[in-house]
Amino acid sequence: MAVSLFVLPLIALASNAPWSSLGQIYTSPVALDALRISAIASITATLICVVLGVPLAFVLARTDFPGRRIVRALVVLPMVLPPVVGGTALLLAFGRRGMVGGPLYDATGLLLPYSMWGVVLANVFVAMPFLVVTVYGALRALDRRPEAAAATLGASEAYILRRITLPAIAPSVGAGVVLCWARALGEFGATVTFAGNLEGRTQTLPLAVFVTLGSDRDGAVAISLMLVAVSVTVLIALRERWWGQL
Amino acid sequence: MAVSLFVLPLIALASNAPWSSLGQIYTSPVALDALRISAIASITATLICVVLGVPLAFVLARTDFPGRRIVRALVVLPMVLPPVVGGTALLLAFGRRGMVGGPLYDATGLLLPYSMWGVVLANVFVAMPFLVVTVYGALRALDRRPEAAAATLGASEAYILRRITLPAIAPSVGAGVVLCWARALGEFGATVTFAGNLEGRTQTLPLAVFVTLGSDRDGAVAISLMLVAVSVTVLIALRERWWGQL
Amino acid sequence: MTAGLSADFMVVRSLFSVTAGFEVAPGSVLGLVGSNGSGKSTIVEAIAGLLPVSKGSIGLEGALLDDAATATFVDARHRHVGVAFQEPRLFPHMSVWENVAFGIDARSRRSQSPWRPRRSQQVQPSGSTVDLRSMRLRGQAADHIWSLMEAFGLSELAARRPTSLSGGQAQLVSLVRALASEPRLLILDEPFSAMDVDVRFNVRNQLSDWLSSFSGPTVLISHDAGDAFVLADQIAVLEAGAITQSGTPDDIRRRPTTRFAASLAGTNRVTVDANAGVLSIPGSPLTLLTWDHTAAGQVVATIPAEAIALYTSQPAGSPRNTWSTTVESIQQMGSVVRVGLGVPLALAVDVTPSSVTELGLVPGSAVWASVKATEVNIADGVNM
Amino acid sequence: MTAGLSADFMVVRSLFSVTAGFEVAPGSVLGLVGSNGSGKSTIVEAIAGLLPVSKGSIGLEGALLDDAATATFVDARHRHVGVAFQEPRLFPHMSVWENVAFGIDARSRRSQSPWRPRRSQQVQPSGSTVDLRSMRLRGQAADHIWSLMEAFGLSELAARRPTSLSGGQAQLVSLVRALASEPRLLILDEPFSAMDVDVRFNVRNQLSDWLSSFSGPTVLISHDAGDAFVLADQIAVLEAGAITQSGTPDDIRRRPTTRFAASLAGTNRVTVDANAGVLSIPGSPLTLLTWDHTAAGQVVATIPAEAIALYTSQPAGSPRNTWSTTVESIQQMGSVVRVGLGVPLALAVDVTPSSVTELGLVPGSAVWASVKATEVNIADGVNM
Amino acid sequence: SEPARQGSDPTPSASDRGDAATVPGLRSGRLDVFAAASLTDVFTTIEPMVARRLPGVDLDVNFAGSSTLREQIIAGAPADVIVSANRQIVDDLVDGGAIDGAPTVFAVNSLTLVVPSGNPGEISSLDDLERSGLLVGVCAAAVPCGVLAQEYFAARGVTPSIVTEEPDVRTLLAKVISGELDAGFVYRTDALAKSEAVEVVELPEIAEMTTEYVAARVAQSTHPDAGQGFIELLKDPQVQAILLDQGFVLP
Ligand SMILES: Nc1ncnc2c1ncn2[C@@H]1O[C@H](COP(=O)(O)OP(=O)(O)OP(=O)(O)O)[C@@H](O)[C@H]1O
Ligand SMILES: Nc1ncnc2c1ncn2[C@@H]1O[C@H](COP(=O)(O)OP(=O)(O)OP(=O)(O)O)[C@@H](O)[C@H]1O
Ligand SMILES: [Mg+2]
Ligand SMILES: [Mg+2]
Repeated sequence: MAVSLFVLPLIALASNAPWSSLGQIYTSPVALDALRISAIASITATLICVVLGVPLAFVLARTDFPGRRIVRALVVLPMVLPPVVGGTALLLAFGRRGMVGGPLYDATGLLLPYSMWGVVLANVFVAMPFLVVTVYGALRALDRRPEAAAATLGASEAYILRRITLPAIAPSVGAGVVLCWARALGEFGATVTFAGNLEGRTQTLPLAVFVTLGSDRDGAVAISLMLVAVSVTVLIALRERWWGQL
Repeated sequence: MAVSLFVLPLIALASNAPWSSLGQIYTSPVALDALRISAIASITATLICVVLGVPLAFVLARTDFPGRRIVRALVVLPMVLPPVVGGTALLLAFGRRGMVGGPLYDATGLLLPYSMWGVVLANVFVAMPFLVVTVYGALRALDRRPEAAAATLGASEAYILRRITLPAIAPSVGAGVVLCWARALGEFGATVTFAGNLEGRTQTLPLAVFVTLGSDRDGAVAISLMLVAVSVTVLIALRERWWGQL
Repeated sequence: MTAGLSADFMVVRSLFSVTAGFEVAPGSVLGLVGSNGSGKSTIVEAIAGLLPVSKGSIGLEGALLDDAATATFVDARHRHVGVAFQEPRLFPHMSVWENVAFGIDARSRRSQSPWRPRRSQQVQPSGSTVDLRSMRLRGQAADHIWSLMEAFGLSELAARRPTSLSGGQAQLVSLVRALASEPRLLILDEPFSAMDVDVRFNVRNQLSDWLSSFSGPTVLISHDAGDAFVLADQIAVLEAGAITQSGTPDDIRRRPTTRFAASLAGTNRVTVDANAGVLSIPGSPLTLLTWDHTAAGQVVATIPAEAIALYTSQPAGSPRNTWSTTVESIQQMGSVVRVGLGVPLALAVDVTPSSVTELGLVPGSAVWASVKATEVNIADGVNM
Repeated sequence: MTAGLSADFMVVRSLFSVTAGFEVAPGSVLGLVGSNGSGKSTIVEAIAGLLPVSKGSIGLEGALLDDAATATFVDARHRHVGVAFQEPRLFPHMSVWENVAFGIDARSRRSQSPWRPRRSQQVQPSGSTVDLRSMRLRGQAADHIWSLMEAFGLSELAARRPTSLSGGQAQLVSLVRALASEPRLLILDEPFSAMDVDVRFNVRNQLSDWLSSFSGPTVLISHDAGDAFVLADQIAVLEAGAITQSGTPDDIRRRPTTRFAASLAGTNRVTVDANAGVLSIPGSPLTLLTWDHTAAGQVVATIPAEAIALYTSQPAGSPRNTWSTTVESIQQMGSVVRVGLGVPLALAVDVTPSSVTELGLVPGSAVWASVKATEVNIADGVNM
Repeated sequence: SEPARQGSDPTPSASDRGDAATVPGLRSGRLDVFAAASLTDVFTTIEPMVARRLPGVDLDVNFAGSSTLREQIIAGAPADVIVSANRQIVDDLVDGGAIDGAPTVFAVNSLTLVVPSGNPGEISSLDDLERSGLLVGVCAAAVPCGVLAQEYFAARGVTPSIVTEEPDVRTLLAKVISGELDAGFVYRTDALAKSEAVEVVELPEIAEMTTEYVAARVAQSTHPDAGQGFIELLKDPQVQAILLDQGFVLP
C-alpha cells in the first residue's frame, strides 16, 4: 500500500514516456551536459556535506553549549524554506552584492553564482540538513561504552570517530548520504535562483527538465526518466554494506 | 564554518525583511489562509508518513524478499524527481484522467487534485522517503538481542515494536519525523502541479511565497520568514526527548 | 514424548553445530556444563526458539516446539520459555520494575487479563515505597512481582534504569525477569557469574525455594560445577558441540567418562590394569585397591581430587592405598588449593588452604598420600 | 606520591558515591573485593579517566592523572591504563585480531611508529594460518600480539567477529586486548567470571606469567576471593562505597575486621573476652586458646572456616581447643561444603565434599570440632 | 516597493452572489481560471474590475508556471479558462483538443532591456552586451521572453555574454534589481512596474519583439458561459485601459 504510492506514479510516468525517441533525446547535448553537471555537482555537494555535516552532527549531539537547540533548529531550516526563497537567501549572502559575496567579489573578483560552484553551494545548502539530522539521530541512540573502551586503549578522538563511532552508525550515515545525494540531485529551486540556468555550465538535469517542459513535453519526460534511471541504478548498485548492512 | 553556511543566508534574509510592515502582512488573509493550510497539510502528511512509512522501513530492513533492493531504491525516487515531474507523475496516476484517479473519479466522483487531500498526497509522496530511509538506517544498526529477549518473554511483534524497538530507535524516528515534516512544510513543486495553487484551498505557505514573489517581494520575504519562524519555534519547542534524547 | 522438556536435535550456526539429546522431567533441573564455546548458549537459543533446529525436534509438555521433519516451529513468544541470558539483555529505556514486569505485561496484552491501560500509572504495588512511575500492573499480579523482587533483594532498585546498575545487579534483574514471566520452562545461562559470595548464596537459596514450587523443567547452565552439581538433578556434559556424558551429579563426580568431565568434577582419571579389585599402574610398582571387583583388563579408574589425603609422615594405622610421593605443583583454585603429585602416580589433590600452611607444602615437599578403596571407581570405558 | 598508582579520591554518580584511598606499587597487584554494587566498577572508571573525581586525586608514576583541587584531568587516552571492563565492550565491527591490536594500532597512529598505512593489509603475522583481512600491524608488533593471543588460546578465533563469540571467548578477548595495549597500569574487572574451569586455570597461569614481567601496578577486581587472594599482593575490601579494610591476603583471611570481609575470606568472627591468651565465650563454658597473648578485654577473635577440623569421635591426642557440638546446616559452596556448627559456638567450617560423605555428616549429626591455637587470631577491634 | 498585495480583495459579498442568479450561465458562481504565474500583476489589477463587472462570479485563480498549467489541464483539471503569456503552451492544448474555440489574444507585450538603477555595467548599446565579464541574463528558450530575446539576438547578429537563462521572467527581473545581473531582457510591463529599481536601456527595434497574451476556454469547463464572459471582459475597454496603463500594447 505504501509502496504503491511510490510505484504507481512512476509507472504512470514511464508509460507516458516517448520510448521510441528515447535514444535520440539521451544523446542530445542538452541531456548529456545536464547529466554531467548534475553528476559532478551532486557528488561534490555530497562530499562537502559529509565533510562539514558529520562533524556538525557530532558537535550538536555530543557537546553542550548554550544555544545548542537553536543551532539544531537552524540547521533544519533550509529544508522548510521554499527552495526559491533559499536561493534568494543565498544570493543575499553570497551573491555579487551579498553580505559576504559582495566584499569577496570586490576584493577578488570571485563570483559564486552562474558557476558550477554556485550549483554546488546551492546543493550543499539544501541537502546538508538531511545528513546532519540523520547522523545526529544515530549518534543520540548510540551505545557509548565501546568508545570509552577505545579511549582507554589510547585512541584519539579522531581515531575513535573513524574506527569505532562511524562504523557503528554506518547504516545511518549511509542513509544520510543517500538522502543528501538524492536531495542534491533533485534540487531545482535554490539552484536556479542562486546559480542560474545556463546550458553546459549550470544547467542540471532538473533544470533541463523544467526548461524542456516548456517546449517539448516528451523530451522533458525522457530526461526525467534519465534522472530516475541514474538514481535507481546508483541506489541498487550501492553495496548493502554502505546502505544499512552492519 | 558549516553553521555559518546556514546562518549567513538566514541573516541576510532577515535583514532584508520589511520589519515595519510585518504585522500587517501576517494578518492578511492570504498569509493566514496559507499558514492554516500548510499547518494542516504538513501535519496530516507527517502522520500518514509515520503510519505508512515506519512499517515500510520495517519490512525493508527486516524481511528478505526478492526485489527488496529495487523497492528500497524506488522508495528514494520521489527525492530525486524534480518536484514538478513528481507532481506530473502524481497527476498521471491520481489525476482525473490518471491510471487510478480516472476509474476512481468515474466510480465515486472523488477528485484528489485541487483539494486539501491533494496537498496532503503531494506532501506524503515527497516527504515519506525521508522518514523511511532514516528509520531504515536506524533499524539496520540496532542491536536485536533485547528484541529476542522480549520475544522469549511472550511479547507479540507489535508489542515488541512498540515497547522495545521504537523506543530504542526513537532518536532516529524523531529525526525522520523532523525531516519529513520539514520537507512537507517546504514542499512546492509537486504541490503546485498536483494540487494546484488555489488561495484558501490548496495554497500553502511556499505557494503563497511564490505567488507573492511576482508582485510583492517584501511580502514574499515576510511570508518566508513566517515559515522560518513557525518551523524554528516548533523545532526548538520539541522536547529533547522527541528529537534525540534517549 | 515426555511431559517435560524433550530435546533431540542438531542446530547449526556458521562455523559450529551442536547435537544434543536430553530430557528434563517436570520440576526437575538439568545442569548443562561444558567449556567455553562448547555450545551451551547455542542450545539455549534453540530451546528458546531463537534459532531453529536443523535436524531432530524439541518438545515441551508433550507438544512439539520445533521439528525439522515436519517443519513445525513454534514462535519464541508462544513457547513460554523464561530465559536468563548470559548477558543480561535488559531493556535500557525501562526501569528495573518494568523490565521484571515485562513478561506478565506482554502476555496480558494478548489475553486481556487483569491489567489496566497506560493512563493509570500512579498506583504502586502494596508495600512499595519507591516511585514506580510507569507501572502498569495492578493488584495481585503487581504484588506477586513485587514480592519476588523483594525476595531477591531488588526492591530498592525498582525505579532504576539498567544503565545505572552494577554488573551483578543487572544479572540479578535478568534472572528475576525470567522467573517473573510465568514460564513453562526455565533456562538460566550462567545466572550467578557476576554475583558476589553473599548475593550468590542468598540468590541460590531463593532460587532453590522458587524451583521447589516450580512445576516446569529447568535447564541450568553453569561453568561452576559447584552450582550445577548442587542445584541440578541431572547433569549433561557438553564438549565441542556434543553431549559426552550425562547422569546424576554423583555419577559425574565419581565416574567422569571424559577428561573434561573429570576436570570439571575435580576427579583424577588413571588408566590401569584391573584384576579382582587390584589396580596396577602401568610402568610403576604402585597398586591401588578398589571397591569394584568386577572390572578386568585395561580400564580407567577415577579418584576424586578431594578424596586423597596428604600427610607429612606415614600415617599411623595406614590404609592400604598409601604411598610416598613429592609435591610437583601448588595452585590455588577458588577456595581450595590443588596440589599436583609426582611419581609414582600423577594425581591432583584438593586440600584447604590452611592444610597447605599446616603441612608446610611447597613444590618439592615429600609427602605421603592415601585414598580409601571406596573412593577408587572404575569408569565405564577408556576414552581419555 | 609514589612511583606506582596512588589514589585517594571521592567520585560521585547520581545516587552513589565512592571514597577510596590506596596505593599500588609498580609490579604489584591490588585485589579489590566487595559485594555487588559496592562501587568497584565505579573506581575502575575513575582510574581509567571515564569519570572525573569530585575530591582528592589520582596519580600514576609520580604524575597527577586527576586532581580535583587543581582541576587537573588527564584524558583517558593519555593515561595508558589498560582496562578489561566487566562487560567485554568489544568493537562489534572488528575481528578479534583487530580488537586485540586496537590499542597498539591507535597509539601508533599518533606516534608515527613502525606501522604501515592501511593499503598493506595482506601481511600476516608470522605463524598465522588465519586470514587476517584487515591487519595493519607488521613485523615485531604483530608477532608480539600474535604470541600473546596464542598463549591465551585465542589464535583460532583471530578472524572472528565478536558477535560470533561465546560469552567466555568474548571475555578472554577483552582481557587480552587490555594486556596487548602496552599499559602502564592494568585494571581487570572480574576478568574470569565467564570462564570455565580449564580456561580459567590456563588464563590465570598465563596472566601470572604476564604479570610477573609487568612493571606497572595492577588492580584486580573479583568477587571470587580465591582469585583475588591468589593473584594479589594487597587486598582492599570495599563496602558500600568505602574501603573498610586493606592488607595482605593473609591479613584479611586471618583478621577480617568486618562481617563482609570475614564472609568473603570464609573466616569466623567471634566476640570473646581475652585474658593472656585464653578466650572465654560469653554465655558458654567453652574457652579457646590463642597464640596471641597480648589482647585483653572484649575483642573479636577470627578463625578461618577451613582451619577447623571435624571428627565423629573425640580425636586422639586431642589438641586443647577441642569441643563436641552438632551440625546445624550443610551447604555446598563451589567446590567446598560449608558446615554450620551449633551450641556451644556457632561457627562455619569448610570441608571437602568427600569428608562430608566420609564423616556421614547430615544436619543434626554430633561431631567433635577442633582448631589449633595458631589459627585463632585476634582482630584489631570490635566492629561487627 | 509596492504595498502588500490584497489578493482576495475585494471578494464578492454574499449579496453579490445573490445577484448571480440574474446573470445567465453563472449557476454555480465559481469560475476556475488557470493563469500563468507571470500574470499575477495583471490579475491584481483587473480582479476588482472582474468582481464589479461579473457579479456573482467567484473567481478562483490557480497560478502556476505555464507548463505546469498545461500538465494539469491535460490531466483533466477542473479549469474553466486558461490565461497564458505563452502562446506555444496554449497551442499545444489546442492541438490536444483540450481547448474549446479559438484562443483570444487580449494583450501584447514587448521585449526590453533593463539594468540596475545606476547602470553599474555601463551599458548603452547593443555592442556593450558582448563585453566579457558582463553578467547578462535572459529567459530560457522555453518561455516567450526567452524566445523573443534569442530571435532579437539572431536578427541583430549579436552574442551577448549571457550567464543565465532564467526559467521565469520574474526571477530574472529580481536578479537585475538586486544587482546580481548587469542587464536582463524582460518585458516592457516589468520594466514599468519596477521603474524605481531599474533603468531601461533603449535598444534599436527591440519594441518590435512582441508576444501575445491569450485566454482560452477549456473544453472540459463546466461553466462555459461564465468562462466566455470572463474572456470577453478581458477585451472590455475598461480592462484594456488598465492593461495599457501597465505597459501592455493592445492587440
Ligand atoms: N552468532 C554466532 N555465529 C557463529 N558462531 C557462533 C555464534 N555464537 C557463538 N558461536 C560459536 O559457537 C560456539 C558455541 O558458542 P556458545 O555461545 O554456544 O558457547 P557456550 O557454551 O555458551 O560458551 P560460554 O561458556 O563461553 O558462554 C563457539 O565456538 C562460538 O564461537
Ligand atoms: N551509571 C550509573 N549511574 C548511577 N548509578 C550507578 C551507575 N552505575 C552504577 N551505579 C550504582 O553505583 C553503585 C556502584 O556500582 P558499581 O558498578 O561500581 O558496582 P560494582 O562494585 O562494580 O558491582 P558489581 O560487582 O555488581 O559489578 C551501584 O549501587 C550501582 O547501582
Ligand atoms: Mg554461553
Ligand atoms: Mg562492577
